Amino acid sequence: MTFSGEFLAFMGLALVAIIGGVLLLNLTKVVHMVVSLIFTFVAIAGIYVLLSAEFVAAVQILIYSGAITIIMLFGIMLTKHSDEEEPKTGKWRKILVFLGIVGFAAAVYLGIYDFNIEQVPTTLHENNTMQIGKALYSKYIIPFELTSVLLLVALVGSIILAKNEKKEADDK
Amino acid sequence: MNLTSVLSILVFSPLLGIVVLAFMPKTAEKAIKAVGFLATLPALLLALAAYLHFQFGKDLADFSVSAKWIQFHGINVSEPYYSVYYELGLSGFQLLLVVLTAIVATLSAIAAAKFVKKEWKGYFMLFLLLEIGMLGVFTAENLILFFIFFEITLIPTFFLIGKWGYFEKEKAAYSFLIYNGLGSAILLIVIMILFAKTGSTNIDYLTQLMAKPDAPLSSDLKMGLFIGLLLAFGVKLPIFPLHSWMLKVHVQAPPSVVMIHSGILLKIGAYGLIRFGMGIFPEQFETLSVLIAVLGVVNLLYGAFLAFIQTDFKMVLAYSSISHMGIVLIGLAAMNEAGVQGAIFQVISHGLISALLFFLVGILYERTDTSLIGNLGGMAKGMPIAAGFLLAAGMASLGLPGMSGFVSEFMSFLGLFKEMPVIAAVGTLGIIMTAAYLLRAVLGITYGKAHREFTGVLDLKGVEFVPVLVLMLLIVVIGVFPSVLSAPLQTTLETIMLGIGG
Amino acid sequence: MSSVPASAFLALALILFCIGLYGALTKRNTVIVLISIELMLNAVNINLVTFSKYGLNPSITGQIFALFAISVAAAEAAVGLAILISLYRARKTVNIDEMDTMKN
Amino acid sequence: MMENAWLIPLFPLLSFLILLLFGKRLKEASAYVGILLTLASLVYSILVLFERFREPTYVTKFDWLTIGDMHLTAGFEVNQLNALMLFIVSLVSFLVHTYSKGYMQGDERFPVFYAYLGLFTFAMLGLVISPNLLQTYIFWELVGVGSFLLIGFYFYKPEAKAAAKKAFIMTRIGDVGLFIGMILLFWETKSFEYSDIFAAVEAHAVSGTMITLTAILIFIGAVGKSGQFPLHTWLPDAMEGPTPVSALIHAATMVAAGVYLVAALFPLFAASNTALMTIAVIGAFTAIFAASIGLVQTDIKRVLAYSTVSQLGYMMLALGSAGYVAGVFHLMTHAFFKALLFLAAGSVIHAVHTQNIEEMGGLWKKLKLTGPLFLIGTLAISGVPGLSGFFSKDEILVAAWEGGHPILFFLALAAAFMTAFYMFRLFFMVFTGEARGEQKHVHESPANMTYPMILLGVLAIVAGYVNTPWFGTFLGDWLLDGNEALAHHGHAEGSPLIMIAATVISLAGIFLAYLMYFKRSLKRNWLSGTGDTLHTILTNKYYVDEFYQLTVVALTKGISYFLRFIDVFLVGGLVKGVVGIIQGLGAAGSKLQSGQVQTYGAVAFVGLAVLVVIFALTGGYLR
Amino acid sequence: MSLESLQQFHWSAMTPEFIILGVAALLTLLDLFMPKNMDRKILGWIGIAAIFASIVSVLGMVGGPVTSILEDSFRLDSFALAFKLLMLAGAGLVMFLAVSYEPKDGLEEYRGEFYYLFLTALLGAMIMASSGDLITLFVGLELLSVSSYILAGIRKYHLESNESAMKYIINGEISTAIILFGMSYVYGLTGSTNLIEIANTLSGIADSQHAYLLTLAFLMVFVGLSFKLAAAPFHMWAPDVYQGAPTPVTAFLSVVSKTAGFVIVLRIILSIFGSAASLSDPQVPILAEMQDYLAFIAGATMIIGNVVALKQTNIKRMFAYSSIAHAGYLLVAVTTLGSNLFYSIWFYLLAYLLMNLGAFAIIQVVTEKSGSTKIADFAGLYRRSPVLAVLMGILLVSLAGFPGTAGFIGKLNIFIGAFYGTPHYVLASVMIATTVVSYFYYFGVMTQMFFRPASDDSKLNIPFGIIVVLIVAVAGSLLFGIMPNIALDFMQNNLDILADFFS
Repeated sequence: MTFSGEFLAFMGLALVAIIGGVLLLNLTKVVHMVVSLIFTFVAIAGIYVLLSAEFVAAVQILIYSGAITIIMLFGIMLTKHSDEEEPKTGKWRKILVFLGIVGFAAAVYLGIYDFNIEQVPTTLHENNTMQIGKALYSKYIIPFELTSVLLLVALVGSIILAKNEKKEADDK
Repeated sequence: MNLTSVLSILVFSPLLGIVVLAFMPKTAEKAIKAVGFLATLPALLLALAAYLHFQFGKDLADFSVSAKWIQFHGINVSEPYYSVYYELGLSGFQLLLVVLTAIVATLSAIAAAKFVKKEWKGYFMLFLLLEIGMLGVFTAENLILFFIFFEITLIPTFFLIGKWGYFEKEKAAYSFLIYNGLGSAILLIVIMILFAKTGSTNIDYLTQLMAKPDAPLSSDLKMGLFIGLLLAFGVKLPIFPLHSWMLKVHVQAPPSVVMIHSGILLKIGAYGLIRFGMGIFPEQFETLSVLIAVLGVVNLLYGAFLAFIQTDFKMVLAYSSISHMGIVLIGLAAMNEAGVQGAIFQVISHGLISALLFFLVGILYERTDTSLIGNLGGMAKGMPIAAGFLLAAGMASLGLPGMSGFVSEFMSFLGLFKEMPVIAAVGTLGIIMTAAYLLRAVLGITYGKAHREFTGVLDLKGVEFVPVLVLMLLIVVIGVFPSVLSAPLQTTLETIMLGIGG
Repeated sequence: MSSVPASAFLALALILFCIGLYGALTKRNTVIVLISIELMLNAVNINLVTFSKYGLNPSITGQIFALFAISVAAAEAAVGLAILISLYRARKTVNIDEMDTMKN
Repeated sequence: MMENAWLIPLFPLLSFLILLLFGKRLKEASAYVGILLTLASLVYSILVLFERFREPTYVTKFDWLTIGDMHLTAGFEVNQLNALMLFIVSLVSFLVHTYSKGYMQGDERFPVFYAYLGLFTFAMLGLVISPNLLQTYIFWELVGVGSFLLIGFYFYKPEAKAAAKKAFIMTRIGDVGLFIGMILLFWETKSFEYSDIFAAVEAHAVSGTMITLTAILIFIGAVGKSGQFPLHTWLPDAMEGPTPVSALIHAATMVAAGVYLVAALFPLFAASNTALMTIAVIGAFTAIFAASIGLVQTDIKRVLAYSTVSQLGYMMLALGSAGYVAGVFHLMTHAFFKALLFLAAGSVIHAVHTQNIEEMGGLWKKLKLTGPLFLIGTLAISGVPGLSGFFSKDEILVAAWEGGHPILFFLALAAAFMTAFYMFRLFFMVFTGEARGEQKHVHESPANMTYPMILLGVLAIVAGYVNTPWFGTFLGDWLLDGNEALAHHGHAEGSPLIMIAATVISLAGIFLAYLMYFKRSLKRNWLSGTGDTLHTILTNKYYVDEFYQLTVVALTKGISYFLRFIDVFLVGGLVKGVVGIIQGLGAAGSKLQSGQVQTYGAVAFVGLAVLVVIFALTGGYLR
Repeated sequence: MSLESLQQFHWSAMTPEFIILGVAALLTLLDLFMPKNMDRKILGWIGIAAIFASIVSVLGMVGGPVTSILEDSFRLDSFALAFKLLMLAGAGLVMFLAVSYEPKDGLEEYRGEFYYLFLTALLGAMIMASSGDLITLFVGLELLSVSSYILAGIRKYHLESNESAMKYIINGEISTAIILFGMSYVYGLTGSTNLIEIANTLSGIADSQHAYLLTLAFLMVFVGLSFKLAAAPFHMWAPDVYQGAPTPVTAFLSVVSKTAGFVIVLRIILSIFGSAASLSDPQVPILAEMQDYLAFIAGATMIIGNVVALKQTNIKRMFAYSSIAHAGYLLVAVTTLGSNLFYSIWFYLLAYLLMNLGAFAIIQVVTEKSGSTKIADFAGLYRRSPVLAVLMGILLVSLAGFPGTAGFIGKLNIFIGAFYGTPHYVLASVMIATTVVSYFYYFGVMTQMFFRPASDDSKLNIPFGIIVVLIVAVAGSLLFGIMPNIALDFMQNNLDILADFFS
């Protein structure tokens, strides 16, 4: 393969993403973990751009680096501030999970390491957003509407679960 | 005249009693008992009527009924395959068992009225359900129907043992459930394989199909299925070493239930072995006949020897049941008229004898609160009549000529001596042991020094005479005029022999 | 045409998936567990988007699928957090290994 | 007449049923029911007997049980032997019925006793007119039950209980032999009918070995019933029963059934010299063996019991040495004089309320009637010339001589000597000398007890004359008439020497007893001396019972306990094991359910990983 | 594609979904605007009415042609109809339970949500039943899941409820991720999310690498979905969640969402992997190659479910394991792929629906009364309320698969499938053996009810909703046990699934 800019970009982004992930596993302060993950999310957005999915990339930035990480931070604030993650979970389980993951990864990697289907030129990057919009509002209208229901449900659910009427009662 | 509905009525007549009972107050003891008893009568009368019908030379086929019932779709084979019919019928053999069932059930109802001390309502409802199951088992003409009735007997029995039994009733109930559950599970597998392979579970159809050289089952599979049947019914019979559940049941269950259980439920195993084992898989039976004979002898001796050292009379009887079922196997293993007929005779006669014995044990226990031979003795003083009947029943059980026990024992051995004299000779040792343990037990109870002062009326009285006399009468009648049984059996035997080709 | 082979993207996705999974199964803090799961979903999205470009007869569908996945993930994250909060209210902890009042 | 001979057994059966149902109400009156009905069958059987003198054998049968194409029949046959047995049995039974009226007076279970007697008589009569083996076997067993019930009549006595059980089981051991033999013979000849069996044997349709085997098996049955060695031990114990019962069952009738069986099947036995030899040897041995035990017993009934055993041995010896007539003849005479002896003994016991002869003595004057009658019996059994026993015993000795077994012959002589000795020992100790035990108001028995004895006394004297070397062998000719199968087993003209020898021997025995127990001129232990090991062995009956206890019973118990071990630990343990495993799995499973949500996820994922890896390794490239 | 083109589709085919959706929205609004103190039960009744209406409309479509909207993103075929009926019936009964659900604490002010979340969950399930497109399937699945997560935790002041919700959502999301990971490969190898297109494309490919990846995808998707089935290896959440969730929700999870799980499994497995060529032999489809793996999973599920259930002291946990076991039985049918596959699964789910909901109705009554969920609370039920005890007895017997009940016929169907054609003796034997094991715990409850003395003899009052459920459940269990052909023939005559499943 040639050392094209695309390649360098990919390398960089992938590196960032992975480092972010690794940090997630190894940092001790919860807040740091979340922050480190933001890098990963952003990097992934970059990957999307490389894959000529600008719209998805934008959504990625908005939702993940934006919404989700933020509410997670909120969650941390709302629950226990500045929590130390002291590793106390069962050793054997960690080992087991690790072995499992290694095996799994190896097996899957066998399947994908030389994955190549002869590539046909695509026009995904040409006003990508419009294509998506068309598809969403025509072919995928039903799942789209369902998603709205799903979001509504999530909304209501989060509210009723999270909000606390008994507070006053508790304070008294 | 059209008799096709008779069997259905006969089988389901106890349902009426159940319904009536359901609407009766828990507390109306007398009325409940009365209903429970009366509800067994229709079946009894119809059964006797059927027997007369036969004795007057009419055809039993008049009774058979067949109606489309379940059709399993999705298997792309055309009618009538993969459908289960509601088919009841009577052959001579089945007729006898139905009569036996009806009689014992009625007598057991009387016994229950005597022995059951609590919650008569629940007891009789379950009891009648059980009777439906038993009658159904013996009249069912296809395997799935048979299996359904077979399982229907399981649940009431579980509760009857577990609720109305003695101290360790629940353990007994569970070991009953688990063993018979396993047995019926194996049976179900066998049935379903047959069904899936042949598309029918009609017994006669299968019998003919298997006889054909182009039967859709490999001989290995057949052998496997037959061994499955042997196991399934071996649990029920029971065959050593599958017997331990039945000991618990005999000791813990209330007498009226044990009458039914050892009188009839155990016989389902023998019935199945003869009707399906021998009927559907004759060659396999032939191949294993030596094994079966050995099993029979083992049962016979094992039961006898263990009965010889039991301290509880109930245990003696339990082991003696094992021993006597050994005779059934012996007869079957012979695979000739004499043997099979002997086995069938043994089924009937043991049904009567054990019912009688357990009824007497119930009386004994009720009067003295013990069935330990050590605590009894000299009962002939306090309850001469009961003791006399106990002795007589014991004699019948040890195969005294002139009583039903002898005829069956004699024929079974007659049969086996023709085929495998050596094994049979070993088996005859059982005849001696039987005498030994039964006399030990019976004399231990009735003879010798009396351990207790007898106060009040101990002896049989009132309604108690009914079961005792009826059963004794039947035992003697069969013993003196065996033809009352052998006549209906001839056709059945011919068909079986035809299958065996012997 | 592209200098970066599809397999590279797939491998990246696989790695991230595994990292997420490991985090989800070993981290003690529930928030981290939830967020690790989000990482797994991200990995999936990378796969989808990759295939939408380099897969057999490529199409926009992959991206659509990814979008749906993202929105669903967002919803789940919200709900998960809400549950966590109500649980925290009762249990006063976010350590997942202390949520074992029901066992055996 | 004969075509209705089946009525003869039914009379006693009738009495059995009547007494079973109404005994409680009839009380003492039930005696009359029994007596009358047995009288009826006695009369009838006499008529049948006389008719049989004139007319040929009568047989009839009907289908009893159908097995496929085999038809087992039941019916009855009146041939010489059967007719004779009918007469003997019904006679003795009738007399015992009468006798018991007095003997059992005042027993609360009086009706039951008569009921049992009826049952037994029915069975015995049924046995002797059976035309086929199966029917014989059936009644054979019923007879056993009758005897069992009567032995255990005093059910509250532990000894009675034990004796009854022993009698039943030991005879059953023999019966199994008969059972097997019968069935084997059936498959050989396809029939249970005596006639068919004999025909088959005649036609040599049955292999010699099979004949020998079946014959010996059937003989085992006879051994059991007739108390032959080694199954003899139950008979002496059976004396626990009421004395009339001993007279009826254990002297005259049932114990003779074994002899009868061998006689009835004689053509079969005759076809196998081995079988005959076996019978003869067993018989002879039993004769001497039992007699030797009888020498030292002190219980009046046991002495008689052992003499019975020994006499039965005699009969077997006779049959074994092909002395068909001799056997049957002695069977008859023995029935009379042994019954007489037992009834007399009963009357003695009735008088002195003890059975121990050491506590008796000097009863001759007190029991004016019983004494002489007992003496008659004693003389008869001792074979003193002129009495019935003399002739029949002579026949046997002749047969033994002719049969060509000199050893057996001398054994028989020795037995005869002992018999004479111990019988007179008994007589002297009971009736002579002065009273040893305290004997208050000893009185002669009532009439209904004495008359039967008198009648038997007469028979004991005269019965012998139906078959004598001097006045014609009427019985023999009659028995053999028309039985060419038996013809060459007829009685042989023995040389007078045998007769003289027999007489001398028995007189010698009597004289020795006279010296030891009447004159007392000879010490009682002159033979065994001071160290009387021999005496102990004899009094302990050669320790046969103890031997059985140590071997057979112990073995049975051992096996039983071993099997119980298996039952509890192997069979039970198996089940417990399976259940335990399942329970354990359950426990493990629920232990894994630790409430740790991540564990759950881990399990799931690891499960997936395992599947994936397995596939990769087996199905994937890596092959 | 313009608005006109959108209008040309037969949207009427979606009437049942629209009804549910509409009413769900309506309930939300009503709940919002109703005065706070007013009883919300009325909403529950409205919901029930909606479900009935939807059942009616489904029945109206029975026997109609296959309708497909937007290239199968919605697809109405007999398969969809058959299973929608089950889901609707199940949800209807659950609603009856919900209406008469009176927990000690936690649910006062959320009745409204309680009801319409059931409806949305049902909607998701129905969509899963009738969609031929991975995306729609996925969204439907998530709609069902998210609603269930919230429902499980809706008793927010009840620790067990919160905890079960937490466990449920964490496991659920992991399973979702795994499923998606698998699906993404499927998409990648076919470039389409439409099941039928996928099938067509795959039947063309015989590239070993693709086959390998597809098989991995198969395993991922299946294991992921086994979460919804509560089958091994993804079964361990079930006991905790069942125990903590409100009883009606537990009932819903054990019946409706299990049904939905099997629906999606059948859809995806059969249509995709039934046609994709396997690695070992291009002639054999992956599904056939994977049969041993499936058999293993099914066997493990049955053994774990039945064996671990023996040790339980908590009735809801016990039923969790029992539902795992039943999932195992159903997987036997899936594994053996008998030609009567749809009959056996459909009928078994029907039977399971009836007997399980009936049992949960009684559990709800008893546990509400006693305030705890120990099996011991059933002690002496026969004394306290004989009718209830007897009904429970019948349902348990049906669950144990005794003849005369629907459970038995269901098992027969599965057995025929297992032995017909290439027989699966081992699997069937495991099934029957574990069934026998199950007698132990089912009859253990019986022992409590009939043999033990009651701890408190206070009578139980049975609300109307429960009565309805019990009548339907018991009557159904017996009816379909004695006259199974009422159901089987209905399917045979009206729903020719095999014909229009793959078209």
